[in-house]
Amino acid sequence: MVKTSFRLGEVKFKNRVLVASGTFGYGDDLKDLIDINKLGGIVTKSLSLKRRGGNPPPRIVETPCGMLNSIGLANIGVQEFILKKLPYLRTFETVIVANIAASSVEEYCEVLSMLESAEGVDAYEINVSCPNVKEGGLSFGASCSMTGKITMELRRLTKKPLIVKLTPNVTHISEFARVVEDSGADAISVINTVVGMSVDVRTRKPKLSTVSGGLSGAAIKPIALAKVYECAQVVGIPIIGIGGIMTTEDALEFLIVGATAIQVGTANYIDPSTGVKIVEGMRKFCDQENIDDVGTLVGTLESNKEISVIHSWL
Amino acid sequence: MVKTSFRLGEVKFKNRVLVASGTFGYGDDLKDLIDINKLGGIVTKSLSLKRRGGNPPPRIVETPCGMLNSIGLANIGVQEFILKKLPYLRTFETVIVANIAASSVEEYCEVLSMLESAEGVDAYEINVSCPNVKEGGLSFGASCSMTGKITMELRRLTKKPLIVKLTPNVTHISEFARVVEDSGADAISVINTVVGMSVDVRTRKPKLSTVSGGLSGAAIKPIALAKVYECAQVVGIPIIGIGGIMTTEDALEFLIVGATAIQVGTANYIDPSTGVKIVEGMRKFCDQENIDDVGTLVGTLESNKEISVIHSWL
Amino acid sequence: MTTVQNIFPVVGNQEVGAEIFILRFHAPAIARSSLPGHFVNIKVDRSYYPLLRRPFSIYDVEGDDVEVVFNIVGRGTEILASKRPGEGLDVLGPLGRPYQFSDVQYSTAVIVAGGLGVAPFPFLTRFLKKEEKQIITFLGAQTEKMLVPKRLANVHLATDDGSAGCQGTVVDLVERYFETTCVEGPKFFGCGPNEMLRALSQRAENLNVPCEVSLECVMACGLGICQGCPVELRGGSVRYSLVCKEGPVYDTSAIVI
Amino acid sequence: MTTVQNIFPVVGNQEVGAEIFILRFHAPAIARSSLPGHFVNIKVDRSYYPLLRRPFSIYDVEGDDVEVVFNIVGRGTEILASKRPGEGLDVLGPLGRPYQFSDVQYSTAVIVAGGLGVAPFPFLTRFLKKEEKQIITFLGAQTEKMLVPKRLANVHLATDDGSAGCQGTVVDLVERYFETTCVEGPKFFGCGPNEMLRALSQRAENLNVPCEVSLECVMACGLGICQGCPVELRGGSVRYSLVCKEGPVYDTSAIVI
Ligand SMILES: Cc1cc2nc3c(=O)[nH]c(=O)nc-3n(C[C@H](O)[C@H](O)[C@H](O)COP(=O)(O)OP(=O)(O)OC[C@H]3O[C@@H](n4cnc5c(N)ncnc54)[C@H](O)[C@@H]3O)c2cc1C
Ligand SMILES: Cc1cc2nc3c(=O)[nH]c(=O)nc-3n(C[C@H](O)[C@H](O)[C@H](O)COP(=O)(O)OP(=O)(O)OC[C@H]3O[C@@H](n4cnc5c(N)ncnc54)[C@H](O)[C@@H]3O)c2cc1C
Ligand SMILES: Cc1cc2nc3c(=O)[nH]c(=O)nc-3n(C[C@H](O)[C@H](O)[C@H](O)COP(=O)(O)O)c2cc1C
Ligand SMILES: Cc1cc2nc3c(=O)[nH]c(=O)nc-3n(C[C@H](O)[C@H](O)[C@H](O)COP(=O)(O)O)c2cc1C
Ligand code: FES
Ligand code: FES
Repeated sequence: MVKTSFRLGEVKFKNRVLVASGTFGYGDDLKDLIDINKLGGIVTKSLSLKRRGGNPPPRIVETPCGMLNSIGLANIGVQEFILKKLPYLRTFETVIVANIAASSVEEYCEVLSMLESAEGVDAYEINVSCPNVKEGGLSFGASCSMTGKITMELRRLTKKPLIVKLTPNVTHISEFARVVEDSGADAISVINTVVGMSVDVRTRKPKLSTVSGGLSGAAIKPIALAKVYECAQVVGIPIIGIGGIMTTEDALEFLIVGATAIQVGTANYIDPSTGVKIVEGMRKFCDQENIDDVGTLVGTLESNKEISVIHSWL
Repeated sequence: MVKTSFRLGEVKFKNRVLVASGTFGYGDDLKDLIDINKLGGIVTKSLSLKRRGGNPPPRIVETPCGMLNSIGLANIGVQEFILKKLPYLRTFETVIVANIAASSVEEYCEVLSMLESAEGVDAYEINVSCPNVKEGGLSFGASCSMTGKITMELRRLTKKPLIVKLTPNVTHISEFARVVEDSGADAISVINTVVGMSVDVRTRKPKLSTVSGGLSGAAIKPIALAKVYECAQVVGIPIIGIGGIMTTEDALEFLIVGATAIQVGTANYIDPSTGVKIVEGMRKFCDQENIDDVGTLVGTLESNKEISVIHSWL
Repeated sequence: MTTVQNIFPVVGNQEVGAEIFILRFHAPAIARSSLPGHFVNIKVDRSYYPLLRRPFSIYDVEGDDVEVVFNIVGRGTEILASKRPGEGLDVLGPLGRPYQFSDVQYSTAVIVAGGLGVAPFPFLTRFLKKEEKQIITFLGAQTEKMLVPKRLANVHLATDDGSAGCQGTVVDLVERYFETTCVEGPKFFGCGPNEMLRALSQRAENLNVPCEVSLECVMACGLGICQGCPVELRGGSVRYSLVCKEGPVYDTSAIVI
Repeated sequence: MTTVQNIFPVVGNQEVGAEIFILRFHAPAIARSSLPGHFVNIKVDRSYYPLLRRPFSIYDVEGDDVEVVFNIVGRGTEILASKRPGEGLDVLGPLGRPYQFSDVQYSTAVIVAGGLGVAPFPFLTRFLKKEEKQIITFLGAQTEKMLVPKRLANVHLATDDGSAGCQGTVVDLVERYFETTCVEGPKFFGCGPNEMLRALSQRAENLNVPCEVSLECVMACGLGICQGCPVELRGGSVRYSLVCKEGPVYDTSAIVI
């Protein structure tokens, strides 16, 4: 029997495969299509203090091996989540990670506090790729100090695992990883979507109502892997790898470069059972390779350190 | 007749389609396959002071809709370029842009000076995605001040068009664009490759000898477009759009978001005549749409400014 | 309705017009729970390019076979057009909310289809016949070769170029018909480009006739999880409904097309 | 040699072994200027996935038709396997430096092929016959079904599992042959996995026999412009040669495999 589980603080995940925020709804829509209990965890759609209707259409456009989205964090709001979704979600035998979005530090705190008083949330993932209203809408996630501040404030409010989800749209993501670790986070999720855009040349309009949006899917996997690897060189806390994971092999790449676990995102849209298949695929791989604990794969990249300078000549 | 030409200072480009550095060699290898005289310009492989052998293999790996490279700027060196390649290259009726790479500010200056004294180079493109030896190998291109400094120093040495090629691997590329403009550059090229990596899960080795490399090709087009658009909001100097351009439509997207011209990169590997086809395709498009100057497309994106905040909620 | 995802065998793929195909696959699980207006979401091949599934209305169900009709507009449909009997097809469905065809408030179903918007109507026609409704069908397209006037009832044609039926838009044709003919207890069932649906919705309002339409929009998941497919709801503040889940069929009085 | 790029019609695609195909296309311009050891670079379809061309040795040329042999190892070759006569194939070629088969220094061509490394040899065999060289061919593979022992001369087989010919590696077979047989003025012509070529190169050195091999490596352009395909040259300081341009055929005394 291959060991698949891992722990984050007090919380035990039955395996290293979670589903990413925004790509699995609140779990209820997919219950008939897949066996949710087989997943290591579910990360909810980002929850904001108030219900958000989201951006005007079009919100989605396909790109080569990827897609752009500009959903505008449409979500039912934390209150309705607690009342309508959480009780059902809790019935699954999997870890429930509530993902939180907000436009001020106070709001992050408020949402987390509300979830703390409700029962059933096992851990938190903080989406810092949100506009900081006080700074004219600049993304929290693009500022090391703001990202650290949010982490520190939220840390005070909960003993549950606190995961901070980093944006790839920064020069040195490892600086953010370090600050987040120093501020008390239990783990980091790497990465959120990459900024991108697309244009309709006939109408000369952007294909997303908001002009730019977030790129996800297979196209970004190489970028995500490099970001996870960069973070793994500097932090000791676990990293959850995200970005373009479509297959077991993709997932294994993330473990090898240093991710303790992974999240399946866009792939859920194409095949909602991707996560479950990867759980099974990892087990098979370990069987074949005589590995008795998936965890022993983590961070085992064999590289010739002499020539492996990240910012070297390309 | 559709007007296709544009000017950069004294230099007239017959059309807005160039071929990107590192994807067309020094022109001589492709002379029998395509009619080079139909291109707006050729950007040479990056030239360094001394000949560079490049990185150990493997240097290339394919990724979904893209590829990673870690060539290590293998090139014949500026002297040999001047002696062996330039005389022949000059015989083409197209603009010759020499791309320069170096590991110190002085070296950049030295290479440019050597090219200044030779005859036949029409313009310079500066590759700042190079490790700064004095700063422990951190990329020049990731530092606004270093990028500005290089630009300023080189500006003093030449009256020919000076184009600085920006890296996308930074938080706010527009800050770099502005600094480069303020430092006297005549144009910017946007973008160089995006950092990425790939792993062989059986051997647990990176698929590139240098661990990480540069992602290019169709996969990065959405990222490149967003970067060009971001720069176009802040600078007045022309922008040369690069990244994942495979078709005429791709090229037009770049013009619409604000690029004055474009460069075809990775697509040359698949079809060396991509550039020539795009020249023709742009002409056709303009004919169809009753446009008499390709230039009137530049920066014509129609967007609802109200909802088009770049760093907004995704 | 039980939604399933599986690889189903293609049993036919026939070109029925200018780059228009009817693709038939054997999918008992989908056939059993489909209703008119439902759609299926097809992964055209295992490649990541195109990455996403492609939504298609259920054109018809015969026994355990399900059919979709499509025209080649891009890479996805180009690949679909190359499918041969025996190949496997990755289909997720049925999805969405069907037409409300069985209510007793109306007696004549007025079907209005633009181009490939004809897709849901052969299947709907079957059910309308069972319900013993009157049926009048208006079908429009740019030109004759883009019409697929099969398995419909009481069909009136319109083409932009006049190559078949009346020259003009299908909505104009409907309007003229209503001016000259008395239709008993009508209800519109529309499908086609947004522009056409907008016009139809307008006419329905003027004529005070109930009107359901099936909307098209870009979709990432088709399952209600990505929030990528909003349509604006009528009413004071801006509110959205998800086309893949609460649609694709809407009463036009509820939405802003 | 004139390199061309064009869409050429497929004229045949035959499965000749376990997922092994011989693909034949009509390409007079390529047929005319190809030599043994040259390769062609094929864009398997118009998709961006896979993005790059795929290099294949020229297996044979008959009249105006060119053939390649390949086995299915990934998406590119999977798509190639589905090509049918009449379809167009985007081919760039011929490319590279061919085998030096016509020099007078040797009289017996000893061909050593591992697996699909047999690819360049039917074409080479044709030319060797014209040159009136002696030919001995050693062909190895994991198992019988992966051998393509066609259009070769004087063939000796080896398989890892012993299902055909001698059990063992092809290089071992060559070694044993040379121990027992006197080969007159031999020269090795090798192609196969790097490991095998390394072993062959070693044996050639020991036996003091000249040896040319065709290397495989990942390529982005095949034209000498991306610098993506280096092989290290022997000698003091580290220097590289581009396999696509100065290779794929090298004298083993010149390179570090
Ligand atoms: C609920 C629903 C039911 C549909 N039923 C049918 C049907 O029965 N028959 C049929 O032929 N088509 C139907 N469509 C549209 C069909 O999904 C698209 O034509 C298809 O996805 C195009 O895929 P492609 O890869 O060939 O084209 P792409 O390369 O993706 O796109 C080609 C062109 O079509 C446009 N396009 C792409 N997707 C859509 C879309 N979803 N809606 C409108 N325009 C789009 C693109 O903007 C582009 O201009 C339906 C769409 C929806 C949402
Ligand atoms: C000069 C040259 C001549 C060749 N001639 C032939 C030939 O005649 N017949 C033949 O079957 N193959 C030949 N090859 C190898 C062939 O190009 C690859 O097998 C093919 O590119 C695989 O494409 P794919 O998309 O099916 O596999 P991919 O999905 O790209 O790869 C599948 C597996 O094959 C490996 N691989 C991919 N490309 C290469 C490569 N270039 N060399 C070695 N391993 C690779 C990958 O690492 C991966 O493990 C040749 C290669 C070169 C460089
Ligand atoms: C349509 C869509 C909606 C998303 N919504 C959220 C969200 O609400 N909160 C969040 O933290 N990430 C969100 N993400 C980001 C994903 O969780 C994930 O980080 C990203 O898509 C990269 O992974 P992938 O390539 O596997 O999709 C969303 C992604 C997509 C495509
Ligand atoms: C193999 C390879 C080599 C490259 N070499 C250089 C180089 O020497 N100098 C440079 O400035 N850019 C170099 N580039 C970057 C390209 O010029 C271009 O900016 C980048 O690839 C993005 O464009 P594309 O997606 O169209 O390829 C190289 C790119 C590739 C793929
Ligand atoms: S398409 Fe994903 S929610 Fe509708
Ligand atoms: S493959 Fe590009 S230089 Fe050899």
